[in-house]
Amino acid sequence: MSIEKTELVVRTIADTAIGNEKYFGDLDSVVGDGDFGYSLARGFEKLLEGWDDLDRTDSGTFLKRTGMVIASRIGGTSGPIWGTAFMRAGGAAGGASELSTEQVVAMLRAAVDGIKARGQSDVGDKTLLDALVPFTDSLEATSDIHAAAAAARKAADATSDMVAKRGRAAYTGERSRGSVDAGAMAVAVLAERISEIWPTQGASS
Amino acid sequence: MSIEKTELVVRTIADTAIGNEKYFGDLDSVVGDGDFGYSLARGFEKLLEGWDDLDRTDSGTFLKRTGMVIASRIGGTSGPIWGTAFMRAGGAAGGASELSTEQVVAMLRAAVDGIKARGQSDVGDKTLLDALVPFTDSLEATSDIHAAAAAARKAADATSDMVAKRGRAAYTGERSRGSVDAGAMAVAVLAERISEIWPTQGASS
Amino acid sequence: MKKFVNDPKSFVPEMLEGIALANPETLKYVPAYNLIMRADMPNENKVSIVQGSGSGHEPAHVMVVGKGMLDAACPGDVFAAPPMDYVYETAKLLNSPKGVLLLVNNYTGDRMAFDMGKEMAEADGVRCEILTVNDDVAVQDSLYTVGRRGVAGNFFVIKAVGAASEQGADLDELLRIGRKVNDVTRTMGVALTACTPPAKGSPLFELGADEIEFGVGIHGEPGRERRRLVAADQIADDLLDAVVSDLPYNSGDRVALMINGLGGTPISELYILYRRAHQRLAAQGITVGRSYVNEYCTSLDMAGASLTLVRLDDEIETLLHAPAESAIRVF
Amino acid sequence: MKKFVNDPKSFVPEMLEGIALANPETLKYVPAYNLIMRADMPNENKVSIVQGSGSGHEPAHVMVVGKGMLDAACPGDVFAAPPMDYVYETAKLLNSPKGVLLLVNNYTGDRMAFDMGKEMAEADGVRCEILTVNDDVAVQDSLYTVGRRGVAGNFFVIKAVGAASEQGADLDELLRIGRKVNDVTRTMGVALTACTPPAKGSPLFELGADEIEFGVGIHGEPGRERRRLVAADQIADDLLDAVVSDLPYNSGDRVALMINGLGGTPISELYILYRRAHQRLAAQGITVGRSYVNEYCTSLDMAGASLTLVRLDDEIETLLHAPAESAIRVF
Ligand SMILES: Nc1ncnc2c1ncn2[C@@H]1O[C@H](COP(=O)(O)OP(=O)(O)O)[C@@H](O)[C@H]1O
Ligand SMILES: Nc1ncnc2c1ncn2[C@@H]1O[C@H](COP(=O)(O)OP(=O)(O)O)[C@@H](O)[C@H]1O
Ligand SMILES: [Mg+2]
Ligand SMILES: [Mg+2]
Ligand SMILES: [Mg+2]
Ligand SMILES: [Mg+2]
Repeated sequence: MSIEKTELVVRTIADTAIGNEKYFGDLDSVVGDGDFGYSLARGFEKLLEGWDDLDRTDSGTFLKRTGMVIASRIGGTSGPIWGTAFMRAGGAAGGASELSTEQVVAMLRAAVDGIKARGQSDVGDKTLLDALVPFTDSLEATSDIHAAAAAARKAADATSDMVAKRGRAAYTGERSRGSVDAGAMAVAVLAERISEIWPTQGASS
Repeated sequence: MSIEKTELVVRTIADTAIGNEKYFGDLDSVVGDGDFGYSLARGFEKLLEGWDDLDRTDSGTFLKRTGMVIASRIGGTSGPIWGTAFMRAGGAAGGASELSTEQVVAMLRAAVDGIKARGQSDVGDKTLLDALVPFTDSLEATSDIHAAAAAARKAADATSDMVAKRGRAAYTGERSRGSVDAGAMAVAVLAERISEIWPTQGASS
Repeated sequence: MKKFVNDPKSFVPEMLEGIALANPETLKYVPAYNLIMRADMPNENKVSIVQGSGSGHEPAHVMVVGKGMLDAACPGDVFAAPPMDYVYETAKLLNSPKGVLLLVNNYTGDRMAFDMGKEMAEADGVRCEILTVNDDVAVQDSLYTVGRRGVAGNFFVIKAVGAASEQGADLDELLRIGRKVNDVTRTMGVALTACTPPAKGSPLFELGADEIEFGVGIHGEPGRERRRLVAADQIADDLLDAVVSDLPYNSGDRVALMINGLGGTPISELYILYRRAHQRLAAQGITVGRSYVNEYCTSLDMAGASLTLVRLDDEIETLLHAPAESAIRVF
Repeated sequence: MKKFVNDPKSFVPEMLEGIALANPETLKYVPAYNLIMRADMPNENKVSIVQGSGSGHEPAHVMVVGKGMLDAACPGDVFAAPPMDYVYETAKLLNSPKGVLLLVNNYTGDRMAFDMGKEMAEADGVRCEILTVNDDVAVQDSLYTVGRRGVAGNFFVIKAVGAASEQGADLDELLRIGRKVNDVTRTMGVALTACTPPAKGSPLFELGADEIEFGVGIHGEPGRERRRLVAADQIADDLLDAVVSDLPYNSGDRVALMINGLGGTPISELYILYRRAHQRLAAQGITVGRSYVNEYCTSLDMAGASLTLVRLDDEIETLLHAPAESAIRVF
């Protein structure tokens, strides 16, 4: 993955988050407080405002800067969580100019670990981790972004059967069962969008 | 009309006002503030609470006491207006033990004059006067309570075409057209109820 | 109806009992006349200041009984002027050698109750004067009504006469001050939703999802007209224009600006209106000398707001600045 | 959505600008960080007290910035904890040799933002301590959540540490006092209607015409359970029982009792609840030493209320009695 490709992926995430503001917010309003879509959209808008000035030395630096903007500018739970994820992924990328699929998987693992540490959460808590980890596992196993996106979608759908153990939804205990987690579904939607733009830009890193 | 009959008429008015609380209130909420039914019902409830202790020396005294309870216990516009009407009617009755139709008409005229003075209002202002005056006129002309009640009903219905010039509805100017006046309709309903009980209690005074 | 209510008939007395329980040292409650009064009144060196009016406008007026404000309030039922008996008994209980000032919002029912109550109290030797408040510009002067309605601006009249009476002003002086404040005070309101009187149990009127009632009365009386819901700044402008042009207020004037919530509107939204009104007044050369953003005179749970201006001079501003206490407090 | 709002994205900044315009002498507004601060702070002889939290809970917290209360508030968007940047910059701006006390309502987002902001400020040499408020008994303690939520009870923590800091208390002393007040404070809320966040434009959840959400969160989070709408006295009893049994409060205790409106409920109804709660406490041998009936911590336009008890001792009661000022004022 080149710096251009990294840029494109981040840009796609930003555009998709902004485009899905209402959908993500509605998901968060079932057992949450309905601001997830708004927080994400406003944060990524801020990222795009300073887009041209982001340090593009290499993919790692670019992702770290992205994470810092997000962490410092998005409010709610999502700012620290998503910011940490981007910063950790950037850190794992190091100074490499081209990233192999193995490296991308390692970056995703770093992001996951960062989220776990920041959120004191784990797989099974009904959070975005429950889509991000299956996505990463599948990417590692298949090296196929489409398969990975499908795994994320399946896992996100499956959060509907879970009881929330972290985040605002956790306050509702058993009542959180029956609806998907907003963060997990966002990961699935973003993964799908990334998989859609992927082949048209060349299949390999 | 004997003191027993006067008592029965007042009692009928009280029961009917209490029974029509919601209807009268709904009428008042179209261009008023919706409390007319409540005010009337609570006031007549208070009257019934002290019912047995009201001075029954003669019809005049009984009506004056009724008016005083109403004036001092009903809030809103209706307390002073209805209280004044009963007090003036009682005053016009004097100490007579039997009241002729002529005397009843004179009592109603006194009530009307009292309302006009207290409310600085007149026929045509879209108030209860627009039913009470036609009722009185008809009673005078026909000596027939049924005809008088019908006249009151017709006149009350006709207030729908009028623009309010007194009371809370007057603030709305032209917008008060298209709905009947709550006070006028209450007079019509009361007149009808009185006409219904009338024959069963003996047709003459 | 979704309300915290037991029996609608006991709505007012239960509220009054709550006020009394929450303020045991400063207030006294006389259930027979819906009367909330200062525990330290009457005082023979001070004119007693009393207001009646219907209930449903809280904190007006039962919650502004306190030092420097009202000495007593004897409200009627929800949206109904008090019976004259309440006025009469209240005037007697608050009787002071310096007299009793009866503040009346300008509605037919209130005026009749206070006129009759005053006559009866005077017959018993109580010296009373009536001061009528009529600040609502929504009602264009007309031959037909009793004239403009008394709405949120009554707060300023109360504050001014309350402060002056603490300083020893006599009844005539209070009448002068109260009339003067009333004369330079104007209000205009707007409803986003209808209120639901407890006894009725359903909304008093119907407003479409994108309709507002411009010029609504505090009893839910229809206003000047139905309009489409527009942005907050536009609503603030419309309210302000109606008020500014009425007195009129002119460039160079110094004013008090009140944004009053009608009961269902959160204070965050009131500040959105305040911001615009303040900025627009500044652009017209009118200086806001004192600001008021809160609920002062509500219409039960109605979502909406009113905007009030008071033209200040040194005398009025000093009286508005004077200390005061009441049951509606934060700390 | 029937609200006074222009662009939902500017809802919070416009509100903050309104607050600043209405309080030009006492408050300063720093738009870049949604920051409302006392114009006379920082002060090197006083610990600075700061609270963040999401917006939509007004008057909490931006309207309780003032002498004896908060020195600054840096809210996030509606219902969203502030970004860590706001915390960081606010801590730097309020830096005092005596330190900065950061009050945090106990939610994941708020805790993360304040933890990160504190770390960054400390790296710049600002001495900071975090005090977490968690008074909501609706959330049964659990392994899964960050524990009980911080709701209306935060008013008492602010009031106590605000008063103590005016009297010169140092950071450690404020931590002790704040924790002590938090430890004896419990709250339970109930919603009659859902709130409508401006950016969402529709109610956050659906409640049937005869349903209430018992134990609702101030962000509209579902509570313990849906119940049928019952009489006000029954609701007051249920709220009180949940609160009293939690600490528990016992016969012989002296308490502060707060009935807090959630935004859409008029103050008249709050007093109906207050009456019952006061009477029932008295019947249980618990004395109300101080009462609070108003809006303190709202959830936008939600109709509903919460009930808070604070167990008083001489120290706490003296601090609650101390004078304080803020933007939410009547006079
Ligand atoms: N402790 C946590 N660890 C990881 N992810 C979390 C945690 N808490 C919440 N989330 C994720 O964040 C989403 C909600 O984000 P957001 O609406 O910004 O938070 P809030 O409004 O509760 O502060 C949830 O759907 C979940 O996926
Ligand atoms: N000035 C007046 N003179 C005579 N009748 C009046 C006057 N004003 C109002 N009314 C009558 O009173 C009725 C309203 O009574 P009520 O609801 O008690 O008054 P409000 O709520 O306006 O104080 C009207 O329908 C009308 O018939
Ligand atoms: Mg959320
Ligand atoms: Mg009426
Ligand atoms: Mg009325
Ligand atoms: Mg949130």
